[in-house]
Amino acid sequence: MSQLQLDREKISEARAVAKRIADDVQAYINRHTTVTIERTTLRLLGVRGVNDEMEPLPNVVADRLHGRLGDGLSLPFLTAAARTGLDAVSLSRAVDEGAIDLTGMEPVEPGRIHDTAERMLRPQLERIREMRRIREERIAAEPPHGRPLLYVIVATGNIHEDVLQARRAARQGADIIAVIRATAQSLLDYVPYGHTTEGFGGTYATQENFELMRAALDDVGEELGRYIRLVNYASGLCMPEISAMGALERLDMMLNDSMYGILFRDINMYRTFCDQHFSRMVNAFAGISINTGEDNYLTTSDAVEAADTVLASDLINEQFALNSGLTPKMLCLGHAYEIKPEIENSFLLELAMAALLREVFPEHPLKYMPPTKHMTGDIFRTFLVNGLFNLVGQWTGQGVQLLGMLTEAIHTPFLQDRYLAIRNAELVMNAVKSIGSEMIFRPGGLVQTRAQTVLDRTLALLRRVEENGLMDSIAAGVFAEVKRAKNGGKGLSGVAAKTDAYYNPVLDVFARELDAVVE
Amino acid sequence: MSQLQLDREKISEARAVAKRIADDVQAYINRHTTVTIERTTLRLLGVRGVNDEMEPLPNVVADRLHGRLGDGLSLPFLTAAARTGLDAVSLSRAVDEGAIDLTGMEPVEPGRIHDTAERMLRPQLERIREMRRIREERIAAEPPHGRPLLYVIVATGNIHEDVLQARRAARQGADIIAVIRATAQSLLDYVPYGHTTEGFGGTYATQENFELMRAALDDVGEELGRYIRLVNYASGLCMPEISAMGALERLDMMLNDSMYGILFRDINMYRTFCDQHFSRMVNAFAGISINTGEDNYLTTSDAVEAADTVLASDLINEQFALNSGLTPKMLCLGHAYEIKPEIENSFLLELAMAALLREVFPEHPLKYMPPTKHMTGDIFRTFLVNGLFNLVGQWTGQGVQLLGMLTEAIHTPFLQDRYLAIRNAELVMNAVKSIGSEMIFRPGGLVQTRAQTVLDRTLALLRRVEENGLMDSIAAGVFAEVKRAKNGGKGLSGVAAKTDAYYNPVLDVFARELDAVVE
Amino acid sequence: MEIDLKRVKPYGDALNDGAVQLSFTLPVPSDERAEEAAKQLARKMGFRDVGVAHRNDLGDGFTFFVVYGRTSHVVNVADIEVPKVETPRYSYYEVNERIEKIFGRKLVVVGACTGSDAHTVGIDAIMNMKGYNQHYGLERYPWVEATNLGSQVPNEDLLRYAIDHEADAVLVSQVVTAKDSHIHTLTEFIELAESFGVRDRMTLVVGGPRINHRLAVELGFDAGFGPGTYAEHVASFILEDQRKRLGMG
Amino acid sequence: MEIDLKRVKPYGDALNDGAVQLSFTLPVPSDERAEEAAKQLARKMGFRDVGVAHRNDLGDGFTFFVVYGRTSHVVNVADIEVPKVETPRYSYYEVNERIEKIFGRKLVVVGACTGSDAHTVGIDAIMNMKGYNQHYGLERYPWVEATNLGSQVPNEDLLRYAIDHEADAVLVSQVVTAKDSHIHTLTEFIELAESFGVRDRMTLVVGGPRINHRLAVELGFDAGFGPGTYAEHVASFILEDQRKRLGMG
Ligand code: B12
Ligand code: B12
Ligand SMILES: Cc1ncc(COP(=O)(O)O)c(C=O)c1O
Ligand SMILES: Cc1ncc(COP(=O)(O)O)c(C=O)c1O
Repeated sequence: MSQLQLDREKISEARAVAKRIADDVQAYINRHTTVTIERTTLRLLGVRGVNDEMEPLPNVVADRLHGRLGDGLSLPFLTAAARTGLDAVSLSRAVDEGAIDLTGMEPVEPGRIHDTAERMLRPQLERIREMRRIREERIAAEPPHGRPLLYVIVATGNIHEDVLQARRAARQGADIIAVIRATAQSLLDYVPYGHTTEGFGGTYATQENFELMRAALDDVGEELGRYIRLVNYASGLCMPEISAMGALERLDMMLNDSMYGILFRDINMYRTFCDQHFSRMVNAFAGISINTGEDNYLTTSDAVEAADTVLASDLINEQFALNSGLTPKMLCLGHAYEIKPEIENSFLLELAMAALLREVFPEHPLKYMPPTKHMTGDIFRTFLVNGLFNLVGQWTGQGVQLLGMLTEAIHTPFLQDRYLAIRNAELVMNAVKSIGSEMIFRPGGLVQTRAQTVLDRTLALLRRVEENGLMDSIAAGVFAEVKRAKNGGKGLSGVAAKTDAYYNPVLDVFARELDAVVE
Repeated sequence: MSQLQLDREKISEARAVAKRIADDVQAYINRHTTVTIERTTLRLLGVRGVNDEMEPLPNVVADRLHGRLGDGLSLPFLTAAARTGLDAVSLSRAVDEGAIDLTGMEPVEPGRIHDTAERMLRPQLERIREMRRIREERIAAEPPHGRPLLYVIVATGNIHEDVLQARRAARQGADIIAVIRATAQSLLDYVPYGHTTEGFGGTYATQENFELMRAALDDVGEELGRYIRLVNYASGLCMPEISAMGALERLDMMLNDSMYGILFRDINMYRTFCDQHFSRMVNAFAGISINTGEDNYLTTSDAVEAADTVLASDLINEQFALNSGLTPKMLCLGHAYEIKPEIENSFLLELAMAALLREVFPEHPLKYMPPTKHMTGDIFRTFLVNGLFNLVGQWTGQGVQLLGMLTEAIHTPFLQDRYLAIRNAELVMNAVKSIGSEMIFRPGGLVQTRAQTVLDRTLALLRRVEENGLMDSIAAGVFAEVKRAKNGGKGLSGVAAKTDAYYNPVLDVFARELDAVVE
Repeated sequence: MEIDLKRVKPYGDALNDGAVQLSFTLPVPSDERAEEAAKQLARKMGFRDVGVAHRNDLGDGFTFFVVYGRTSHVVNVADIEVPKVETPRYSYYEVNERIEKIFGRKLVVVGACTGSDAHTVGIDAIMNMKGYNQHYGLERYPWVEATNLGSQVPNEDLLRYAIDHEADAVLVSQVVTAKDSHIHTLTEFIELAESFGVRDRMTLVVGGPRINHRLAVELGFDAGFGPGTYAEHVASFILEDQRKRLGMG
Repeated sequence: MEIDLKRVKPYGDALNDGAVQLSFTLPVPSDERAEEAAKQLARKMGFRDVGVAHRNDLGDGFTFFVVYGRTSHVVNVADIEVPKVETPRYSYYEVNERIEKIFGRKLVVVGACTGSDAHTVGIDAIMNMKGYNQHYGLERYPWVEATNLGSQVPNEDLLRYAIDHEADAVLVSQVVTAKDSHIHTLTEFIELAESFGVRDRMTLVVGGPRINHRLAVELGFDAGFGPGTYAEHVASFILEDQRKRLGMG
């Protein structure tokens, strides 16, 4: 295509700077672990369920090993398992009941620890591999879509109602269903358990809810002869745990960003950087694609002015993802149609940005978010602007089109809102189907110039970020105009420097099987 | 631009064929007159008003001269005027009351007839010239629009309500207001009189209604600092009379087609061809632009299949118009966005057609009609497709955009429907403002190929029409898949071959002042 | 999810939430008072939780509103009886086969768009050769003799033609419904058909975008067809109706 | 055109035609019965001339309708009293000038988006330097000492901060309104303010896309501001309110 006449050198240079920015942080990541990373490891060892107080057993075990995070929780846990011969759940229950004290176990020789680890991991890892196989098979069997995948959300708060909504959305034409999480789940330092029926603003992400929704979508997908993709949020204080749950229940995609939690949920940055790495390795292992959250920047910053922050962040997110063994094809990097529609040539500016991302990330599916910020209660205007957004999505070959709702500024979507959104996308994308290959941007014109300018500004921005370091740049408010102190935010107490004794059998697996940075 | 890589030779050839087709009919036109042409002449001589039975005085006079149409009605009328010294209205009243018998007057010498004609014509012609001057002045003073003019209709049936609706539409952003006529007015062989408050499906076109609406639009236009254009229908059995009324009351634009009445109102073709010529000369004299009705073909024919009939008819309409002294800048040739939106690449096909018309008619404003036929009661879908239509309008630089209503398939527009339509157009056209100059159609691509194919088929079609003659082609159902017999339809009795004695002082003026075919 | 068909409410995103979207214009200037007026109006209609999602100044003292609310009304769907065209729907081939078998002669069908209505596309879709959406029209049926008289045909002309040609069925199309013009035209048609004494013999069918079977029957027609009708639907009805009338097959 | 403000009706294309557009979903399969149900429902709401303009199958036994009808309800606009913020609207310059003249010291204003609500853009638009749509935010006002505590701030924290810093006014933003969460948060805020004894001293202001002055006053605030608010509107109100409270100027 190279429609935009971009300077390839600048793209390579920007990518190289982004890599150095990420690698700088990666050094920190490599030396630290977090409480949720360790809980994830426990989950992959087979710990699941809750105690009588509804506390998740991974949390129970972690709490009992408080203070020893830097060693990793696996060694004491596996030692006890080897000594008692108990399975992961029984052992955790025994710990919960106080019958076993993990801190007081006699060590066993490393060989037995490794064998125990392998034995305990196997069922989970096998299940994840099987899930990956099924997904790949079904997706391979699909006819090509010829347009972005249509992504809609359900958000009733009640998983049973969500299931109904999701099935209907699939029947109406959705390719991807995301279940929005309950507000503030991201700030919980545990993952709730069970089928949940009360959530404000969304539905709790629990492994049990995942399972129910997966089954429902497989069901309706079979009926429709399409594979319906399921999405949730590996985001917040439990990024890797949710990835692991998703891996086990065959989620296909995770909202999973290296910086979103820092910027938008005020989660500590050390914590987030460590968590994102581990969670992305889980995703890589499970074949789960990720969606990043740069679109959010444009809700607090101006989309014309801050376009460079989006591209810069996408490039940084990409590098962190590659460090975790994800491949470009699994990266739905985020951006959005958020320029005020009343601005002259706003459509062309959006087109330039979407085409720019397409060219900078040629293999990546890209996740394209709809207009939200400038939408009002004027449902007709919103519906129309969503049509323009869908047009740009098709034109520039976006991978995932998150459909805008005509009631954006009013309420979370009604059944009919979602239906109308899907019809809008189908109609527009089909009507302009081949426009991407039919149109050539005028050399030196507005579209090319805008794209080139954004690229130039991105490169300059990345250089500034490199100079100051990513963490200090975030502290200075470079992204989304939000400033976060390095030691501020939630969850810092859950971070520990790895000791020399640190041991994590899952990391060993990742080191073996993934093309990731594992130290 | 020559974006479409069209073969200029083919365009010239098509135009040449169309000219021969029109000239063939023109020979007939030149030898005939019609009752409404003569009534128009009387109106321009000053006849106006109605008798006690609400019969328009031009009709009264014409009826009294029944059987003498071929001589023209001017000579007996002017003879009586010269003899009695009465003004046009008084004379007509005297004729109505039977006080004067036009058929029994002593002839007067030609010189006096000409002087009388000149004297009687002067006030009307002066007024028309003055109206033209005002229009040109106001339009020259306008800042450029940078987008198609936004055209909306009002259709309450009550002129006073229409005036309110029109003012509101202007305030909301409309550039052009058309007052839809009452259903079946086109089949009346007279023009009603006075301010009318009851019309089914629209409001009667009367000179008095024109005057009221003109004043209202001048008023609101002044308030807004814009010139609001007023449109009506010089169409049906009284084409030239309505043109004359419009000329006197400063209408700016007329629906005025050389074949619409034949095809869609089953008016006799001889009658229509004669009438359109005279009415267009009046328009040319008054500086009134015309809108042709090819869009209608796509309501009965398929828009993909019958695209050539639209372009062919536009070319024929153009030649008839040139024969009447209209200039290309006054020709808003019709076409429409009527391809079923669900057809793959329907948008690109529409774009190709609109761009084709733009290139074939580079100076002509073009009148672009919205999707109607495939619109349903799904107001959201219609609103969206109207957005695509507006996008193509801006992209291809259409002159006049007739705004689609989201309630197209439901009812004649509500106040809010019109408002939403204007907002839609403004938003889309501004958001894609420069797209026309930013995009290049891929050489050999779908858009170019489609445009070239339509052009080829048009040329072939025109050649067939030339071979069979236009009248026989219409009889065979070439346009709109409607067949009309040469001697069928309404109004044939109102046509007469001009005798050697035929005299028409208005034709003399046109011969002097217009670059038209006048014989 | 259990739906009580006796008490059905609109569904927004939960059963019985009653959610409805409205839009309308009030002839009052756009301000907070207008917004309150819009809410009060919605409440009078029986809405709770009324929210004005959007208000826009249309100028000249008019204001446009987009409103969402939850209705307190329920509708008893269980007890709704909608008259339907009960005959089976045959295909093009079946129709012809059955006519041949049952009647052994062509059925004569005459149609038009009547009164002042000039919309021909609908009746053409049913009657003309070409048909509609790849469904042949009646003219193409070897066992139907179909005549389409076009549009703006006076009721009387249509009926006289039908009588002169011994039609089995008359098809009437009505598209324009403003000021109930279709009701007037159709009522007059039935009155005329009765006074001509053909009401009991001929199958009288009406169709159009705002026509449904219930309305047609109320007006005295044998059947009514709305949007999405194809020739075979009408032909199926006619042949079955004639079969019953003539006590055949 | 004479509008009777005591009996106002929606306007479609003629005065008092009562025309309204509706859309809603019924949990019944898409057929003629569903269409009749939609009509009956609209009639229960008081609509006449109900037309189902469009019906669409949403699958799973749900049907979406677009309906037009004419309401028989009227609303008495003449008698509607909407409480409005009565203070004049000063410009940025006027605000500063008046504060200087009247109080001779900076007014202290503290703001936050409270409770579980994480939307900062609204309160930022009012408070931050940059402001909104080329209207400076309060931080830029030389005669205002403005502190924006951000989002998801508990009511208690906000009030304690305000008390500790002797604030003249507290600004609360609420954007999320689902399940009436704003009502709960705002009610709690006022109760706390009373229990802390600052209700009568401080000017308490709430804003957000679904907030209006009437609601704010009902909940016990001094003023409420909705969409399209700029810093100077709020500042004007605060300074006038404080002037009255302190019996000044
Ligand atoms: C095309 C069209 C025209 C064309 C008609 C060309 C022609 N030769 O038919 C033209 C441009 C001439 C025209 C003119 C007018 N039109 Co017109 N027109 C339309 C339009 C865009 C499409 C109608 C159509 O062709 N539909 C496609 C056909 C296939 O669908 P259908 O008619 O529903 O038919 C199907 C079924 O209903 C059924 N069916 C129909 N008839 C029958 C009969 C039988 C026996 C059976 C069994 C089935 C059957 O089967 C068909 C196939 O499934 C509609 C808007 C719309 N999108 O619906 C407005 C519309 C119908 N027109 C309208 C109006 C008001 C007019 C005018 C009066 C406007 C004016 N003031 O000038 C004029 C005058 C016409 C007159 N005197 O009647 C209004 C009617 C409003 C109302 N409900 O009363 C509409 C809805 C537009 C609007 N929103 O204002 N129109
Ligand atoms: C941007 C945005 C976000 C961003 C917020 C980023 C940020 N830092 O603020 C992100 C992406 C993080 C987000 C998240 C969520 N959001 Co949100 N979001 C929006 C969005 C698109 C725009 C809001 C906005 O910024 N408007 C622009 C500002 C300038 O306008 P404003 O707030 O109205 O402010 C003006 C006035 O109201 C007034 N004002 C406001 N506050 C105050 C205070 C005072 C004192 C005064 C005087 C005036 C005043 O002045 C301002 C300037 O004129 C809206 C949809 C929309 N288009 O409105 C949804 C929306 C508000 N969000 C919504 C929801 C549900 C959520 C989530 C709960 C979704 C989820 N399940 O994950 C989350 C969680 C947030 C939480 N816990 O609260 C819903 C709320 C539905 C409802 N009515 O209850 C909306 C309407 C979207 C929708 N249709 O679902 N969101
Ligand atoms: C990457 C990412 N994570 C999470 C979220 C929202 O999740 P929550 O509110 O559950 O933190 C978003 C929303 O836009 C996101 O982009
Ligand atoms: C050229 C032309 N004349 C007239 C009309 C309609 O006018 P009437 O119904 O009054 O004949 C149209 C409508 O599309 C038209 O295109």
